Amino acid sequence: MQPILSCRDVMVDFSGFKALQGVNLEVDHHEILFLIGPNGAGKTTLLDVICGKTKSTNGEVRFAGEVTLTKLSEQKIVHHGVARKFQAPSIFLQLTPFENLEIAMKQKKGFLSMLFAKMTQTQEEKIEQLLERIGLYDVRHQPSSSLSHGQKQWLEIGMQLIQEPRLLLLDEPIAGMSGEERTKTGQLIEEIAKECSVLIVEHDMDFVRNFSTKVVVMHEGKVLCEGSMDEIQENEEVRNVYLGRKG
Amino acid sequence: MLQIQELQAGYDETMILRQLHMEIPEGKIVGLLGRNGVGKTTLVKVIMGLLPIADGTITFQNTNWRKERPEQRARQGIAYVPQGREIFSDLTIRENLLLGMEALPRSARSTDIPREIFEWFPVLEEMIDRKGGDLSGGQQQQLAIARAIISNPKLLLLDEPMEGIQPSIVQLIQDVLVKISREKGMSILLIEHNLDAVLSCADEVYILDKGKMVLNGLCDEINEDELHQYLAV
Amino acid sequence: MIKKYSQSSYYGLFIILLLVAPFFLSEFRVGLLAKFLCYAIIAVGICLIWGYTGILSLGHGVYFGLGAYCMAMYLKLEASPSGIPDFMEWNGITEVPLIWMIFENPFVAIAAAVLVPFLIACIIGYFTFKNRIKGVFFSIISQAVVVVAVTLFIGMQHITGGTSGLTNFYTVFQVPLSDPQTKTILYYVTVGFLAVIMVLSLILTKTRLGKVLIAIRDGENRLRFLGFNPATYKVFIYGLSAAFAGIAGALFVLQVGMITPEMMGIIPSVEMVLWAAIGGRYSILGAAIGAIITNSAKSFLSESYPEFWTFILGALFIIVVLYLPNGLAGLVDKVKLALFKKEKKEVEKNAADTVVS
Amino acid sequence: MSILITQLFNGVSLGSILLLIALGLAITFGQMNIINMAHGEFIMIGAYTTYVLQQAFIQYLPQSAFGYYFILAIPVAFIVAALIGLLIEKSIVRFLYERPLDSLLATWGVSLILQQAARTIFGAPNVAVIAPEWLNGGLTLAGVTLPYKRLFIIGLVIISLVLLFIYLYKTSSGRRMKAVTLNRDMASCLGVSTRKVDSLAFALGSGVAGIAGCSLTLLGSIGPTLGTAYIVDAFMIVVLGGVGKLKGTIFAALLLGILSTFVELSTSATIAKVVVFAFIILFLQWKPTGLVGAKVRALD
Amino acid sequence: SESASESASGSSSSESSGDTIKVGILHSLSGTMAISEVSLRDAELMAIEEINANGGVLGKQIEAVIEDGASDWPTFAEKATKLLQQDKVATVFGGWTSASRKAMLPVFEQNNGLLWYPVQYEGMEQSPNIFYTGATTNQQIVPAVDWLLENVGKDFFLVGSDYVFPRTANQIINAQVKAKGGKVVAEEYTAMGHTDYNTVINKIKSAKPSVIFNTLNGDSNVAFFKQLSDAGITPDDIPVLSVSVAEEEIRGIGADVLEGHYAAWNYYQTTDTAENKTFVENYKKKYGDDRVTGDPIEAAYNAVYLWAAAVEKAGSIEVDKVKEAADGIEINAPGGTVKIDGETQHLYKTVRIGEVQADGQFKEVWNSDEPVKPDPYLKSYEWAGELGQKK
Ligand SMILES: Nc1ncnc2c1ncn2[C@@H]1O[C@H](COP(=O)(O)OP(=O)(O)OP(=O)(O)O)[C@@H](O)[C@H]1O
Ligand SMILES: Nc1ncnc2c1ncn2[C@@H]1O[C@H](COP(=O)(O)OP(=O)(O)OP(=O)(O)O)[C@@H](O)[C@H]1O
Ligand SMILES: NC(N)=O
Ligand SMILES: [Mg+2]
Ligand SMILES: [Mg+2]
Repeated sequence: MQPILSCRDVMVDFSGFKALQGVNLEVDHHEILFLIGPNGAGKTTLLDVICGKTKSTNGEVRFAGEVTLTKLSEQKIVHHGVARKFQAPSIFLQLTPFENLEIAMKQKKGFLSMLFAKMTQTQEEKIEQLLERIGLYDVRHQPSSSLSHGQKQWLEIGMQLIQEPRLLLLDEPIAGMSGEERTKTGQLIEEIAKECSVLIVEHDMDFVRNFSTKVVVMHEGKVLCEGSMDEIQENEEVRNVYLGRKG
Repeated sequence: MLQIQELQAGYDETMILRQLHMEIPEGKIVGLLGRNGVGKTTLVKVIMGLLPIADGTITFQNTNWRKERPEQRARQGIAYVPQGREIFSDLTIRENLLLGMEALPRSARSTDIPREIFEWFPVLEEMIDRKGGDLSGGQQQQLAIARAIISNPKLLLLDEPMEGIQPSIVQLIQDVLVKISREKGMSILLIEHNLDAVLSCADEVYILDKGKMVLNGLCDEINEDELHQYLAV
Repeated sequence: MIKKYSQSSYYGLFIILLLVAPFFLSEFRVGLLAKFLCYAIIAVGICLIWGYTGILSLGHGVYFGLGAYCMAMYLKLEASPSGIPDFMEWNGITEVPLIWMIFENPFVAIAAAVLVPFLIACIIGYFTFKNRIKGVFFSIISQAVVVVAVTLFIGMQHITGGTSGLTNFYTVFQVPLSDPQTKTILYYVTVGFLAVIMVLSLILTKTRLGKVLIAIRDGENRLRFLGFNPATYKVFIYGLSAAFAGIAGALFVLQVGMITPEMMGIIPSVEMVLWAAIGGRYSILGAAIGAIITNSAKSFLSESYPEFWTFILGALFIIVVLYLPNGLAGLVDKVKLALFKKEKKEVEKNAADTVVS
Repeated sequence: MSILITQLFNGVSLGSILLLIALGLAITFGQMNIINMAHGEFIMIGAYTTYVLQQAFIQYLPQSAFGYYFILAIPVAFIVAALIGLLIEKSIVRFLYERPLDSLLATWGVSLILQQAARTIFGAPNVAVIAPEWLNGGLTLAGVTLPYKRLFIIGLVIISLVLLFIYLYKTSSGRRMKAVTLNRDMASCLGVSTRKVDSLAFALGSGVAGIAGCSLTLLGSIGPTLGTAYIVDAFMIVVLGGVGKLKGTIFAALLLGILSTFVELSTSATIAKVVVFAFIILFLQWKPTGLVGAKVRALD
Repeated sequence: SESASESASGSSSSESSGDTIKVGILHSLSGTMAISEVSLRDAELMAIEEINANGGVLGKQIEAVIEDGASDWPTFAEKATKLLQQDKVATVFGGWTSASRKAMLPVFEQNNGLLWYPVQYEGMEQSPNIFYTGATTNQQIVPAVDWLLENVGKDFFLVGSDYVFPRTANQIINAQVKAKGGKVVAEEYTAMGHTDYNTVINKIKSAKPSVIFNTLNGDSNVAFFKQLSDAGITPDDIPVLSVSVAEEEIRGIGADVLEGHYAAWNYYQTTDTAENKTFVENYKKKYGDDRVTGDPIEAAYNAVYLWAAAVEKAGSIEVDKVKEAADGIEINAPGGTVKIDGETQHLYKTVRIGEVQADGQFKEVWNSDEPVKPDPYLKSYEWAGELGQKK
């Protein structure tokens, strides 16, 4: 079977600075792929290219074997089933968590459909279930601006889940979360992976170790190596540029 | 160095912190732990002067802080690494760092950036004339830390400083913190979620829950089970 | 539920007040009020784009003007016994230009008063929003549009009447405009339009679309990554508010009997935003009331203190902005909150468990 | 041929005038994000200051000293406008830094008040400023006359620009100003006195507007509504150049000046105006953040 | 006495008490036109005060209700309605720009009110509810063109603000110049408030006209003349004749750049009549030594006296009776004798061409000897054929 996502020779050039220098990467169906690497390696940039925020100067990103994402607009990419969580929480602060999920929900996102959209019983239940799952049920009708950093992170993950994506891109999803919540997030991600593929960027090695099947290491805009966490840990170069002595 | 008594504070109508006591001794690293949303960030914002004190007292080096503006507090010797980095995205790294020295008296400000900063964070030197906003997340975080310690504060407030930083540099930062606290007698308030990281470099920890300090003790002595109990969801 | 009830009761009270107003006001004042109601219609549109969607247009005068000119062309033709409007004769024009001829039909004129602003706004909106022009850049572009429109209308004097605009109408549908009865009918027509537009807008904001609009205001880029194309939404809402302004313009011409390019200029355009701000940019009712109050204040002050009224009006703007950041509606909310809180305390005392959802 | 050369000079001259009126706004709006609708009124204040100084010279000083009043008027106009700017910053604008759109509304009120104040103090009719003798006439080169007044203004613009550049990009005070605009809370946490920086910046922007007003007395009328004629152009230039980009402001002003004069030469002032503004609209479609646009990585 | 005028504002005193007669004064006190119009209000108030001091009209004191037209034409219409309907004033003195007059016209016609409009204008109008006390074209522009053709040159460059008065005026000039063997070499319009005349001046330089006929209004005149002089064009090279630059405007432009240029009016501050001496004296005494009078100011002042005379003659303030009585009324105005022509509701006025002196005053270089009959539609001019057809 085709991989759900394959990147071929992706390059990005920010007016002279080559942030990506030919990245090759594949994500399989129902895989949780961890992307790690030093600060500035280009991980976020790669996610940006996949979801259409940044245009690649070269190379190709194919989704599910058939679509070339590099040619589509952001919202088209979403329609194909690619969801993205950003590094800094970006939710709609003026809306409540409930409303955030309501508009993020998988549905027709055209103008008229939104005008005539009615909240159905199932939709409402789905949203409320998810609110429970991400622990925001009690605050679901408060403005999101009053959520703490961690709660915002959760909400944003929730907004991705409710889109029922085929590929989920998570940029440091557990940043700012405390121990227990990290575990919960990890479990959540494992659950999600039953229905879709997940590409996660993360710096927390314990977390990576606990939930990864495969890890890809990036360095200076290229893929340095890939393998299981154990294999990676043994790699001298990865230790040098990334993990440090403890890793 | 810093004493907080009976502190009440919060946003507009809602009080987040109630009856909060805390003490940060001179030259020590104090870890502050607590689950999401308990008010850790709120606390440092109050200390920094970004949020008003509703009730209670904050005493810094025997002066009582009430309405002092953040810049006045900064000039008395505290520095702040906020959650979310808050670097000046449109200014270069050099400019960001130079701004870190604003808290110093005019005569002590230099136009050169101390070498040690670059020794600790070499990436900043490489990118010295790039815009802060162009940096990657972790690079920005390093910049935020560097910008805070460049002014040699008496008290350093760190709100989840390791977020998004690669493991090797996390270790490095921990070492740096321990070093500057020992060598320069800097007091440090470290907010972290990673218990191990806190325990490995702090002298003392506090645990915040529902706006109150529920546990406090020296790292060597504290009961880990109790710790976990408070941090559980 | 309680909240919903009280909201519709505010709207109801407002409309009822407008309906009975003519029984308490002199003919002149009713005429003024009718004019202000036209402004209120614009303010509702501004509230939708600015308050809800976060688009600050400093150029709505253009749409107001277009609507007004469409209507005025019909009225002018009806008022020109020779078939050629008087100002064209002064300019030595002997034949009615084609663009005027279509407006001989009142229904075409009325339809055009809505559609022309709507379409032009959609075209301008389509390009600017598609190109992701936002915030103050959009505001400035909207001002540039004003300058272009006003300059063209002034410059094409032979077609538009130039600086003096179009004036001196006598009849609408062969009924004399100066008749007190016509005036009363026009007043109620305006109230009707305002009521319908307010209710429609209110409903719009309650739909899921309304939430998308708020999301656009909050962070439209984020919305793209949820699969939305914010440009479509912005174009529509911008066009809608332009259509409102066009309707207001058409009604304005009927009430006031004139339109000039100056009325679509920068100053009126900024004032339109001020009305919404003073009333409360996040509240449809607030914006409408803001338009009425601001203009009443302007009229009253300039009548009472012709030498100093600009001082007072200027100070008023400053005070409102400084102390009522959400306008009058914000003030009402604050008062309500204070009252509500008192109630809540009592409730707590009685240990009653009313969950207001 | 000489017509074209004259016209090129006219374009540059118009550009420099546009630049001068936009320069203050490039600070209050471009740097501080205050949508300062009263910018034109600070220009007016500069113009009236020049008038008052001229009257003072006529009344109190010997005829021979008259020629120098204009030299003195430049710094005085700067100071007077800056002080009034300071007053307004301290009393009104200070509360609006977090609400840029509201600043539009409040400063609109300020502009109404300042206009009416001018009318009350100086009377509604225009007043006249007589240019000093040494500014009359022009430099004739190869059949083309370059009026001294225009040359003087071009010189003045260049000097103002250089000083402003040094201030913004080479001094710590300029750096503080940018920091405060970008992130007020964080700047203050670093020890930057935001209030001082704000006051200083607003006063500076107002002062520069005062200089513009002073030089405009050489070319046009001085009345209470003097400022309204320039406010829109000033905003257009700052935005076309790219908000916060001083270099962009310079390009934009020159571009508009030259474009406008050349279009007007072959058509009429009306068409020139339409063309220039249509150009702005179209240009921004192509480059939505202006000539020297900022590219930021942040999501919003 | 401070009298009526000070207490006169607002609807607060809207009840018409038995011993005063209310009149409206409606000029722009704010906005761009305030520059010119405030002085008209002053002149009208002065006339009212004088009449009141002499016992008022019909034995009653005149009470002025002042409103601000705010340089905005719909506001003029609104305030006119207010004055007529709410305050029930006997008459209104007001307006400056033709646009404001055109805005008020339907209001006065529909309410059967009475407006006295005091500024020279483009003609082609004759409302039964308006009295025009300024010049129409044949009392200003037409004789000025004749004079220029005879004394200055035949190549005309027309510069005007872009609105109805200059456009219509220039149509007339075109027809007249052509009929009389001259040539209009170019015609330039700029928007009201335009400030950069470099390019226009460049065009003038290359067109090399013998005279510039200037119908610019308001602020633009300042910019135009200052920049013209900077460009090195002196009155000796190409003189400018203006029809909207009076003493007040000269004060704002600076006499240094205007000296030697011409204007056409019906009155100057220097006009040598006994009435004018008192008028100027009183005006300066009341409003300050540095103030100047001028044609529109005089016309506004006259308007009040003409209305008062008509009311006395009619024995009533009723509009229809006043209109009827007004025909043929003649007063000795500061600018010489003026007489109301009942048919057109315009005045017979003496035409004067003046040259600007170093002190900002005019020296009269030509006058029409006797008051000229108003002919707003130029029916009596053959070359005006098509223009004058209407009505
Ligand atoms: N818009 C831009 N202009 C210039 N350089 C940029 C831009 N965006 C990113 N970069 C640079 O590209 C490199 C890759 O950045 P990226 O954010 O992808 O790193 P990352 O792997 O996500 O790092 P982190 O782990 O710190 O989040 C960095 O060195 C960054 O400075
Ligand atoms: N601007 C605000 N307005 C109102 N309430 C707020 C605001 N910011 C935060 N809160 C509330 O204050 C509480 C404490 O927030 P705070 O950010 O201090 O938590 P925290 O302990 O730092 O959490 P985290 O670990 O997630 O960063 C949260 O419940 C949050 O909902
Ligand atoms: N009638 C005039 N001058 O507009
Ligand atoms: Mg990253
Ligand atoms: Mg926090």
